[in-house]
Amino acid sequence: MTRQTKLNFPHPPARPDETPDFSAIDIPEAGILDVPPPELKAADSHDYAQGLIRILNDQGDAVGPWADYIADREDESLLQGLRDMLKMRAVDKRLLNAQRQGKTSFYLQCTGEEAIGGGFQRQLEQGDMNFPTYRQQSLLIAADYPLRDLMGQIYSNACDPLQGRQLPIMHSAREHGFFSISGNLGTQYVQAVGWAMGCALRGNGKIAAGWIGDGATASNDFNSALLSASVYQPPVVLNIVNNQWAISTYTGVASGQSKTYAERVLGYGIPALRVDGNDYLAVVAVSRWAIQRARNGYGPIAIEWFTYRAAPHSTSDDPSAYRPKDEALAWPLGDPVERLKTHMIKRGIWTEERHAQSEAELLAEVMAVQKEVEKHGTFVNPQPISPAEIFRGVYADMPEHLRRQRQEMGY
Amino acid sequence: MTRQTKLNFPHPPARPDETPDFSAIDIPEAGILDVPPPELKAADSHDYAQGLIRILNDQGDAVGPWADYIADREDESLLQGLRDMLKMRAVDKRLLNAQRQGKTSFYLQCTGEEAIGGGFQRQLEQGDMNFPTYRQQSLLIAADYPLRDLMGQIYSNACDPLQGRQLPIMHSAREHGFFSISGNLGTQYVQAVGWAMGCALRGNGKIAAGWIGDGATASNDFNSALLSASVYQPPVVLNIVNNQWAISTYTGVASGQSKTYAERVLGYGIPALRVDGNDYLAVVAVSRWAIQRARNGYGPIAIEWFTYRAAPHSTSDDPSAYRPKDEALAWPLGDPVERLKTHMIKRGIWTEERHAQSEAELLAEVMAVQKEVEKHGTFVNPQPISPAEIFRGVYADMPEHLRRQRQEMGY
Amino acid sequence: MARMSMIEALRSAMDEKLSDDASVLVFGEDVGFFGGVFRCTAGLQEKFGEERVFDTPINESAIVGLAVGMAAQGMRPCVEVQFADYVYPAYDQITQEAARLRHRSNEQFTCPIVVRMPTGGGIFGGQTHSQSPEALFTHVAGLKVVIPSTPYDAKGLLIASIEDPDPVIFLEPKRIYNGPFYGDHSGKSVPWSQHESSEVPEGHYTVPLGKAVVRQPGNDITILAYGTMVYVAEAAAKQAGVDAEIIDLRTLLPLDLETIRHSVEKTGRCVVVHEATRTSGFGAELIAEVQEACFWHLKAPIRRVAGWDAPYPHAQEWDYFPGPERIAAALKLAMEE
Amino acid sequence: MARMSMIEALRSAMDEKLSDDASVLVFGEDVGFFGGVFRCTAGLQEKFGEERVFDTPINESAIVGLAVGMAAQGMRPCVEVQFADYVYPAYDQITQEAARLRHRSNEQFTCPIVVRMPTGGGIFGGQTHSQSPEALFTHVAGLKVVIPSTPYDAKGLLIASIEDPDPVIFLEPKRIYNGPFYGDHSGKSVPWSQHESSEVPEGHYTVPLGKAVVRQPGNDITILAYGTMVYVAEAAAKQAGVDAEIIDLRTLLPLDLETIRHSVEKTGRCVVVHEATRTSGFGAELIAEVQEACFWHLKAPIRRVAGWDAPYPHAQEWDYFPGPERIAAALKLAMEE
Ligand SMILES: Cc1ncc(C[n+]2csc(CCOP(=O)(O)OP(=O)(O)O)c2C)c(N)n1
Ligand SMILES: Cc1ncc(C[n+]2csc(CCOP(=O)(O)OP(=O)(O)O)c2C)c(N)n1
Ligand SMILES: [Mg+2]
Ligand SMILES: [Mg+2]
Repeated sequence: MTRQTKLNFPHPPARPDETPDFSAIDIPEAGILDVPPPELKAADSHDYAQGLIRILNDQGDAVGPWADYIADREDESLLQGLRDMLKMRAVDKRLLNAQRQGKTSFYLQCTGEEAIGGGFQRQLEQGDMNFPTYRQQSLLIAADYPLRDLMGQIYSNACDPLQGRQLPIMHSAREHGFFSISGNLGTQYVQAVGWAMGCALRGNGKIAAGWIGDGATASNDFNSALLSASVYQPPVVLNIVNNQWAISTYTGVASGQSKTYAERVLGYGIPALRVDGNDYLAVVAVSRWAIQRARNGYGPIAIEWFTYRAAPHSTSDDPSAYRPKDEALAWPLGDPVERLKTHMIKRGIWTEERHAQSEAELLAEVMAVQKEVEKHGTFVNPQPISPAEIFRGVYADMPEHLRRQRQEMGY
Repeated sequence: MTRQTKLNFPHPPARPDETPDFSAIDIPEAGILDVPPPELKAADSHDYAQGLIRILNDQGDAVGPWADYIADREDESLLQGLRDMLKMRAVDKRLLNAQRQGKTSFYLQCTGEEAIGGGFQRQLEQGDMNFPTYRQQSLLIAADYPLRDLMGQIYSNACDPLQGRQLPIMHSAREHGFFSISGNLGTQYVQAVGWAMGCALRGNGKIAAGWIGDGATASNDFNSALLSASVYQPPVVLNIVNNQWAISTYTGVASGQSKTYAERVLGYGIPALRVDGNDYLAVVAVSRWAIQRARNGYGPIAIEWFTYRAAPHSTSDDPSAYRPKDEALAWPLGDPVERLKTHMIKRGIWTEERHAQSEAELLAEVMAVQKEVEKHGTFVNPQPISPAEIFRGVYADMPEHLRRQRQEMGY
Repeated sequence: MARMSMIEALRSAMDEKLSDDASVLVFGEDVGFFGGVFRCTAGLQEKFGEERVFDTPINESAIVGLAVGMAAQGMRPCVEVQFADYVYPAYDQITQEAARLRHRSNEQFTCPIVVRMPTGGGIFGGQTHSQSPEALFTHVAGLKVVIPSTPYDAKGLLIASIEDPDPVIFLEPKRIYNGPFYGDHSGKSVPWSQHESSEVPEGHYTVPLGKAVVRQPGNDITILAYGTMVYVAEAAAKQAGVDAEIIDLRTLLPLDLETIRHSVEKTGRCVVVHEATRTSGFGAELIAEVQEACFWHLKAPIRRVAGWDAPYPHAQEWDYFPGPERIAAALKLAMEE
Repeated sequence: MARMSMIEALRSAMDEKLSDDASVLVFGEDVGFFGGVFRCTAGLQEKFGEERVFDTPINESAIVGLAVGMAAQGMRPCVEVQFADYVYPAYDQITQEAARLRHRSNEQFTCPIVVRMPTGGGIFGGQTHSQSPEALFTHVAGLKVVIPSTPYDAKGLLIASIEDPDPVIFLEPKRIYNGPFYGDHSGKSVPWSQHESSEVPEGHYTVPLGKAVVRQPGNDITILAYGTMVYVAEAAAKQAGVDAEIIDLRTLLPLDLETIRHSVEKTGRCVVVHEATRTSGFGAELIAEVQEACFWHLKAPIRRVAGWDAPYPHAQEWDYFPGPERIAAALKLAMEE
């Protein structure tokens, strides 16, 4: 009695012209998972890796042990968090707009994922280092990275801290705990582990945080990173942002038969938790726990942030070709801004009016900086950076052959 | 209350001049694990992945459900298996000797691991394909690969099927289900998955078997292979030979905090079993089960063969520099030949006399072929292969520039 | 004959081979349902099913590694790496496995795979969407390296590559996917439909690997170019006002030295152009061969115009790109010597 | 001064830097407890502890990736890849990350790492223990590529490399780890102790990167060589009976073009030798530069003697190796023209 061998090809729940369908996604109730001790081992992590840590329930209440874990100084942190997210949205909106106007070559939004970088960054200390992908600009916003620098890079003008060398969005901000983004997916993940090993060797009390998308977990650097972290046990938090898509490719092509990405990590003997990434409180709570755990010498820890990429992959992408147009609205974990807002109103520390006012203020702030930065040139109205910049920084000291080339160029 | 972050460096249980110590290795009793149904899922594999499937107990009896699983036509298969292993030992012994005499540049034994390739190969069908490493010559022996070919390659003489192009031991034997060995660790593992996908696409009922050492599981191709197998579900058996060492490096440096390599695999959603690799019956039983499962379309399956590299890494290696000299003798799972012999004698199908006689016969057979093959040249007494061979087979048709180079060489 | 862009021509080649050879497979990141970020495989999954055309995880090493295993069994995978800049994770599988399998197994196993990848700059892609890594493959015995410059060649060369018994690195100059590019980035872009070489037969044909073509005959100087640079060279020659013979190499490995020699023996002068960084670029190999083959005919040193030895910048893209001015200057220099 | 083999000299360099700079780390496969398969790091873990010198999993990409992360933070990792043939999995991390970090971050982050690896053939290692991949690194802006040919240089260059602010690919010609090799494989091997260049100072010194050295002055022809081939070239010149000037490049990137130009302008003839496969090897770059810089002085085409364009075979090793006979033939040819 032999069955036929047939290859398997993973499919998303719905394609364009179909109704969005997230019925296969199991959303556990908020508040049911406890806060594990920092000694948590991989073998004891299955509940956290297969479950979903959530604090905000459908009514907008903060419930369960993780809510208690961050009960101290929460109001302040929530006000800050909402502000970070609103600012992030304003920035994304304005820069998308700039690209549409031809003022920059490229932009990429993080819509729907603002809680993750925002909530995580606010738990870090000065000197800790993120190793981000191109969709973690929310880390920069929450690190109070000057908007002038952020936007300068988008316009590749004189305000660009990287002097036009990198693609817009590929920021680098050492002083703000943000490692230089690489276009090559995955590479930063093992570098984060190396940085963390450096922290341990120096005993400086700092940690590193790696960031990777669900699609890029398939890259081999993901394996390099997890294996190295498992062997040497440095203070690193390994974040996986599972936003269901990798350009046009459904997350099932990256996960294969693994139930969750957190489960994949457990195979390396590294404990892992899966968290509702659209729940700002859950982000704050788990980030705080994980960062503290790493800093206190309990070794590496991984977090799968479960979320949805509401925006197109980038300004070069049109998702209506591969997924239902309104899929984002059907996402069962909602929108992080709306959810936090609802909670804060319920909690009595926020109102619709303050929200509208805050949105307007932030938009104005962003637009003011944008206007100022655009004065230094955009794609429509370029004020070129010196071509000689190309040769600076290839090496610490410019070798003879680069000097000759610069000369040939006329500089 | 902060702990200090300190890096972890894995250590073997004993170093030279220390007493071998395998007390940390938990050896479950033989016969306690059942035979799972072919539908076995990763989530239900933990007992198999953390346990150790064993059939032969310390008294040399075959016990438990896995013993029943192979109860049919067992005598014949055991006689064959013992013969394979003895032949393998004779070959290793003679070729090691040849290297010591300077007749070849290099050799590498599989001592202690003979049961694994031998028992596995005997369960394959013609047309199935192994993707081996350099320590799976036991697959070739059990595939009845002509000794003349095998040894010809060791001497890189006219009998060498690869015409001297490859290092001795890097065999290639398509007709015997043995893929061309690469010196680059790990690469074959994902190729095995690709081959298996080809089998499924053609619907030819064949399977592929990947082989990798414990050390090489750290390679990124291991990740490529497991991920691809998890996604596409082709008929592939993914073997991991955990022989405790990777040259001088203790297996803990490759496993990190993973409890077993089989557990690592489970993270990919691929079921996995761990097996006593020095127990010929367990090898036969689990191989038969896994190969059948793959062939019948239940998808990829992984097996961690738990064993010990009794020999030096290769003739270039001196293990006394990094492990106790007598560690192999202390290995708690014994020697595969001795264990099978004991069992067969107990079973009444073998005697000490027949064993000695068989050993002598096989050694004579091997020596006879060796003598014959050595007539065609050895390193001591070279009969060079034509240098023009270098240019043949770089491409199907020799391009102009290679023609010019061959000419320049004088051919 | 139909008018096709290079993208359509490439798609047509794959369509053709998927139709006439059941062992041909097409896969890579986003190439299945969506049809590739540059749309080269659009519609193919729908037409041939997902067993023939499918999406892969983001793991270039796995894409090529799987292809090697399939090819060894007799399939003919034509895989896509989304940008040439992302081929490096697959470098081991390509150079140590695919390139060597035939030789090391004494032809027991072979590796007829094609690895397609968009190459080169000019689209404001910054350092990780603009690279030209051809020289990293021309150094590897066992590989063939192909780069078309017209829709007609793109289809014919891709069919020939898929049918080739050995592994082929197939570089697609993305700047000319949709139309020829003469190096004037501020000028209006011309679609392929307005260019003669967009006349592409519907059915099966091949352009042989290993054969260069003289794109523009001339007497004063030979320009060796490939991909996008063929057009830029044309513009440069015009700008410099020299009667240049422009050779489009089409296949870099194996190189058609005969066509090159023939030309340089006639002109006595030679300029080599490519977008890749200068040092140890493929231009070096061309110069080494030409000076050896044509030494006694050379009237001036062979000049290289190439990308600067720096990462391809985003903002200063056109200062980096070896445009018509730089090539024209080299032509003039070579003519004066 | 002590007499050291190249292995001892390399070890002494690492010992020196581990002693005087707490940010220096040494790691790689088998380099820790065991001291490396070629023993280059023997005793270092015992002396400096496993936080400074340690074993890694078999994952070259991870070795370099970790080093990049550490270096960005201010450490100075000097890592070993067991054989140059196994560097390819790390190719992405080396060329896209280490090489570019300074530039792409506008010097916010830098990457002072050294990647050591035994290179070249001559030890019957077959195709996966014999490769010479230098040209795959010289094409990459941001890297430096170094290859010593004597114990003295090995130590001085390695110290300079570890102290260099940028990533250095440090190739160790394994055939001359224990003694110079003049290309006669059947002859008796001479240990370094009998060679003058094995006099190596105990303490700190550097040999500057980017500077070639004239190993043997001569007037008739210039030979450009590095690593093992410096000695083979010496033997070949003797065999051919030509008064050759032999330049040991020592650093391939950045190249010391001045020293080369000076010599070729004098001799008017040039032969380039390397073990790596010929096509797109580093010899091509040398020829391209020399013909451009010295065109009017050249009396004959520049010749290349290199590995054949095929995988390095096991049995036919000495037919593959560009030995004294082949170099001598090229020298004679170049002299006759
Ligand atoms: C090595 C490599 N391969 C391919 C790409 C092209 N690429 C850019 S983004 C992307 C999708 C990544 O998806 P995911 O990791 O899920 O991140 P997300 O965009 O969802 O945040 C791909 C394939 C790349 N940048 N690098
Ligand atoms: C990519 C790569 N890196 C390093 C090596 C060098 N090397 C050869 S064998 C070996 C150890 C492998 O150990 P393991 O996988 O456990 O296999 P075993 O020798 O124990 O059978 C190493 C590091 C290699 N061949 N390929
Ligand atoms: Mg994603
Ligand atoms: Mg092992």
